[in-house]
Amino acid sequence: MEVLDLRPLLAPLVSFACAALVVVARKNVFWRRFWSLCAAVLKLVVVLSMLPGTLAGAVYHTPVITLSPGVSIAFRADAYGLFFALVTSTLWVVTTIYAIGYMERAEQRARFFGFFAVCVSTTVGIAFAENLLTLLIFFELLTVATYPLVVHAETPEALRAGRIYLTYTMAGGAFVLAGSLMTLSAAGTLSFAHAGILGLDAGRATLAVIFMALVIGFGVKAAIMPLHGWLPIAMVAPTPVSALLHAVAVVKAGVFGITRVIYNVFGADLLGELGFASYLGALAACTILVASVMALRQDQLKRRLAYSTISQLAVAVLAASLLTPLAALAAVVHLANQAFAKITMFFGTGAVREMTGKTHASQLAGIGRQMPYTMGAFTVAALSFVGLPLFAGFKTKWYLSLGALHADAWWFLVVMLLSSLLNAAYWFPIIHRAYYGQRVAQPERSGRRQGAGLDVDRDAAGATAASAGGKREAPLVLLVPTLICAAYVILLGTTAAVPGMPTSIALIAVYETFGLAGPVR
Amino acid sequence: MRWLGLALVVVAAATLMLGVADLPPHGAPDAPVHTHVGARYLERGVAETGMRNLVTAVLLVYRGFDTFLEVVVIFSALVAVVALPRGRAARPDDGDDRPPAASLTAEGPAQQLVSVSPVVAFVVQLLGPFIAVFALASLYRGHVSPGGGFQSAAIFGALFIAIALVQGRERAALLVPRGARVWLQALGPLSFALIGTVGWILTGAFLGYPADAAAYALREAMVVAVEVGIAVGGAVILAQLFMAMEG
Amino acid sequence: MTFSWSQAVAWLPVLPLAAAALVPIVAQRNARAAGGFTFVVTLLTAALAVALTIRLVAEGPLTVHLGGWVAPYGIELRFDRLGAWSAPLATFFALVVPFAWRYLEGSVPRERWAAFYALMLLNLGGLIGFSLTVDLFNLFLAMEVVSISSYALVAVAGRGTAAWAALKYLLLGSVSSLLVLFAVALLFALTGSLNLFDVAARLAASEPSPAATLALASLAVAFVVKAALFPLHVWLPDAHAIAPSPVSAVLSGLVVKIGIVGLVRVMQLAGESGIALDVFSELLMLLGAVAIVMGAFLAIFQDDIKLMLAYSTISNIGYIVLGLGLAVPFAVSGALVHVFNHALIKVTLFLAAGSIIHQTGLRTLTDLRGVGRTLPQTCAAMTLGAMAIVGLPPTAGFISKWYIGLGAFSAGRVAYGFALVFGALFVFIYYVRMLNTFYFQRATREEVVAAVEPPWSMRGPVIALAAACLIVGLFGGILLAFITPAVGELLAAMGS
Amino acid sequence: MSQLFDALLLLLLISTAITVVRATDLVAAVVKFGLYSLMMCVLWQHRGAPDVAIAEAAVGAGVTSVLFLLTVARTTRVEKP
Amino acid sequence: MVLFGVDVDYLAFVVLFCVGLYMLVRKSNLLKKLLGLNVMETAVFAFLVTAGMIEGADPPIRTAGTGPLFANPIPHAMVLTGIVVAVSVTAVALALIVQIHAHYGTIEVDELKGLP
Repeated sequence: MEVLDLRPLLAPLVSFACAALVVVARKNVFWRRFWSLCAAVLKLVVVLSMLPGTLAGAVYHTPVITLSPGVSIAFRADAYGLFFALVTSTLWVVTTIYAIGYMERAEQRARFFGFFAVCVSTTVGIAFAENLLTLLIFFELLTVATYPLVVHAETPEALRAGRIYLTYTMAGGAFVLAGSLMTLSAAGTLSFAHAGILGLDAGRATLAVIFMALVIGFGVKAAIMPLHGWLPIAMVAPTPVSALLHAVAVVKAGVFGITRVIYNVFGADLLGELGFASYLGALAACTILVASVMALRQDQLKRRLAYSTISQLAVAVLAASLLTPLAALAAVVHLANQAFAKITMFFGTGAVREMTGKTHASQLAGIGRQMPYTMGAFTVAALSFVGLPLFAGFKTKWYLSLGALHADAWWFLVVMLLSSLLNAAYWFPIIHRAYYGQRVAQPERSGRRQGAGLDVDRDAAGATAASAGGKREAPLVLLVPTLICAAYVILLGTTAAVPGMPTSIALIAVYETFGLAGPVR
Repeated sequence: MRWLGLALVVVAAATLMLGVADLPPHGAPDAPVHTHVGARYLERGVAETGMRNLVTAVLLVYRGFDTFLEVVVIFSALVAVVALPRGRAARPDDGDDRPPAASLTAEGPAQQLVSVSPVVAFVVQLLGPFIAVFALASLYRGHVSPGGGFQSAAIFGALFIAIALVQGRERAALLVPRGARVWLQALGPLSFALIGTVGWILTGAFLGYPADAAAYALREAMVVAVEVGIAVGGAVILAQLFMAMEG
Repeated sequence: MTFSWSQAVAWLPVLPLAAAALVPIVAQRNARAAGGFTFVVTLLTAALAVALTIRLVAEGPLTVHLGGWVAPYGIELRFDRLGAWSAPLATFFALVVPFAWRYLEGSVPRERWAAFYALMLLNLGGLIGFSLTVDLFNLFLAMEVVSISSYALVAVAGRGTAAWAALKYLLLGSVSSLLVLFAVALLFALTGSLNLFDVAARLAASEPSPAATLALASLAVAFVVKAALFPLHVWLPDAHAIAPSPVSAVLSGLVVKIGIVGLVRVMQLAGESGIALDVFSELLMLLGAVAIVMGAFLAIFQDDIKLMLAYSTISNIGYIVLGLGLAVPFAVSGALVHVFNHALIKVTLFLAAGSIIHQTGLRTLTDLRGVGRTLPQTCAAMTLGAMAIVGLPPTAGFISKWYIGLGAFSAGRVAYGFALVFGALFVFIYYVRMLNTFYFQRATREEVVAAVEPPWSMRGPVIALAAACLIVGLFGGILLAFITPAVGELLAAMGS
Repeated sequence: MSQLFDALLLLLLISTAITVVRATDLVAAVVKFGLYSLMMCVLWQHRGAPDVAIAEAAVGAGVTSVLFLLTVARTTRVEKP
Repeated sequence: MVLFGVDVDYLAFVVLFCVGLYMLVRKSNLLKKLLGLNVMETAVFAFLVTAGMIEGADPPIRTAGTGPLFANPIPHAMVLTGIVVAVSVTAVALALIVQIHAHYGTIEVDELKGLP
């Protein structure tokens, strides 16, 4: 049942307002932090407040501005949107806390936190977009808002990364724009519908062009393989930004967009008839494997994480392209599972770098003894990626496999298996080395926490004996978010059908999309 | 690039030929150009405007707004020329080796580009008053014979230039007092705006002239006001253009 | 005398033009007072234009037959939905003039202020007259008023380079004016009339002739030159970059649009007279698409921010021309809305750039590194303007891009649709460069570090305009709804 | 007779215009242009446009030529080939 | 009189127009360019006046003893206006040329192109 409600609009607006206040507060540390946190918490509250209604089957919607018939800016919180919003706003609270700790001594913090707030605001806007136009607007805003975060360091390297990032994502935005325009002229409307809005009468060629344009457009953000170039390069950004880009906002927005296109613009039936989805699936499968192999070859932790992200996102895309309910469920829950696990890893990596200055996998020998909690969380996330039962990742794999069997896509199981093996291959050595490895007498780099001043030249900093051996865990402000995320990974893996947990909303979303009878409430 | 220019000329010529080849031959009284608006003006113009010179009637009455824009155009030209800095003053590298700039007028240190023979000077001085009378006549009789506000402005302007050429610009400048210039140069647009408004009040149409016989004198007065505005304003502007260009 | 709103239409162009004649008189006493006087006049004109627009919406087009001579026997001014363009025109002038008050100090010698303000008013009056008149010869004269004042405004800041830029502008502009005059003469020789609609009706009644087609084609070429469409753009960059910033804003945002308004008039003529210009509109589309890309491409290599903005005008004119050439409802509406949007955005950008140049004395990106920190408000306005001109949602530029693109796709011109969408991307490259230097690089020049925000008479207009870029983006549907009936008429005539 | 006169005048006009093109001395060019304007004036008088003829004589031949000459005086007299 | 299928007067107008255009396009000297522009303008005026004439007609001044045929007054009014516009543009252009010469020391486009 549709309910007219302001909350879908309020959710993005709240943090926009807070972002403005963050910038206004600028010099005042307390108020800046206060408004940063406020933005995160208020939004989570708004999103959560919609949860009971959604579980009861309500769909909140807010029309804002009608531009011309069939084209409007409007918000609509259906189950899938709410699911995505819930994941992002939960993670955002955690990331904000982490960022406050991490960015303590960086420059231009007002700018950082301001755009940080805008960023997730736009992500929630994407989640609640009622139609392609609204989605596009927030998609572009997201691009713009993340740019200052990527180039935050203002080094030539960061600027170059920012340029590449923008080139990719703006091109993606242009594709989405073209696709939306073609959709509008073919369908006469842009509002998402469960059965899709396009029909076969638009002509196969036109539909193919639309599908390609939209998938390429969102695929850039989702980093599907030939379009992934920006992601590893954008790793120069501060760790909370990487976490935000790779786990919460940007890449997920891409996957979310693709699923919207598949299910709500084309519709599973139409796509099944056209058969375009299988090409996308094949592409995603290649991405999974190639990206995993690439990840194996990266020594720098953040780059390895980046390639792992590429491969994990492709899993969701692949699942979505199978067009069966169970696979769709896998795609949806994977959004959450991957997000929590990946963000745990980023937090861990960031904490390690903060404390010791180590950035490469090969340097991590013995770190597990030095930072047991951090590395524990890291391990949990890694196990989840490999897909061990009781961890979030297993859920995805399980639904995926079932869905693939439904779709008679046995080859998919092979891909999944290989992916698990590869995941194990690039995560386990790190963990092994962290716990059992012996510290090599290499010139140690000092972490920023021991370095003097703000701009520690990481390569030039001399070795400090202080870091040798002994426990030196990350400060609480970094550690707690990491542990919370790790806990979530386990929670997601163990408690499946508890109402209020993402999985149950995901179920509703899938039932809605496929027009099945409602789930057991 | 040079060939491009030549090609442009050839293409333009060919296109124009194609275009004009299609026009009705000129001079035939039954061509569409003569049977539509112009015919009406010729037929009823005298009665409607009280002017026998229909060109003046078109300029002032039927298409008065065009003429308003025309005086605005020439006013803009003056403002534009005034807005530009004086060339000599702005010259950054006025080296000594440069020969003194040539001048057209009689005095000044500069050499004269075109020497004015005493005979010409005498003729100008002799004819000056007559030319002025001619200009006035063309203004005053503009509605019954060739001439009118703008023609007389042109003649006045030309006369000013002639005087400046033979007698020096200082003498000529006395004809247009410095303090009055800003007022006089604005006369064209202002008289139009003013009379247009008067017409609006009287007839309900901007730039309208009362048509009834009773208001004959009033209409005459309005026409003369506009004509004088155009003539004086135009002449002053032409004179100032000359002076500004002269340096 | 009874007051009627349609008679007030006549005052719309007359007010600024007559007031222009008074400016030197006012300035005789005090050059500053001339600025105030000009501002009041622009404000009055804007108020009148807005009042007329309200009447227009309430009761339909307002027509005035000057001197009471009904067309085709006299000159007719029409305040219809296209003529309502004069309302934003006057409003933009009312924002640019106060900006100029302080800007002129230091960039234009005091004795030339009077001329500057007079030329601004002449320009405004000419632009308004141009957009209102439906008499072809009157159109030519209004265009000349605009042109002459524009040539002079380019050169007003004084150096010889400015004069050379102005002369280039003048030579091409005069050729285009001459083409217009020639076309008008040709149409007059064919029909004996000068009123646009009367001419069209008489052409429709007579046999189709190559002469009429030639006339329309030369009109179109002339207006394309005025609009600076790509291969004929050569006069624009120098003229717009060298002129003082308030002038650049007016030239780039408003004056080039006479080419567009002229093209719309040509479309009206062609539509009403039944002369098919298919080949021509194909050419327009092609050139428009090329202009989008080339304008943006050329802009990338500019270091001078004003030169960069000037090239972006070429690119944006491409959008508009492409939209007009597509001749489908959405595209034409989008193009006409973009006439307004581009004016808004370009005025914002040039004024913001002007503020930066005025406050720092520097004008190249290389020198302006880090200026975002010392001039945060101005640079924020510039950023908003940059986002708008790239067409990022939800800013003003997006609306027009959206509708032109929609028109392209719905007309089946997928290639042009893509050219439009990706041309915009090209545009983005140079604005990113600009934002990078403003915000993400450290200042290298003392002037930048020492700069302070400009006085409020400059800052106010810039901020108001930047806010408008965003507001128009959100409520652009209103503009579209406003212009759609006019587009419907235009296209209905062309379809018949 | 009238037609012959017309044709002759047109030929003269064209040839004067061409001499304007060919003149390298700018003063000569301007003077020739003035001549051209005056001939145009005669043509218009002949075509029943005395008003235009007066204006052209005063403005086209008079004022314009003088302005041109003034400019020549302040710039350069010789056109470089 | 008709030549090559074109009215001779119009033919002459086209020739004059093209002579002016030639001067404008091919001459490097700015003054020459401007003269060319003026020639083009007069050509258009000549065209207008010619289009407005009627064989054997009187000037459009309806005094006693004239008529019955009169030339069309509208083109005359247009040309009159046009002449003023032409002289205005010329004046502005000349003022600019003086400026250019003062700054660059030349008024040849070929030389100006190479200068900053």
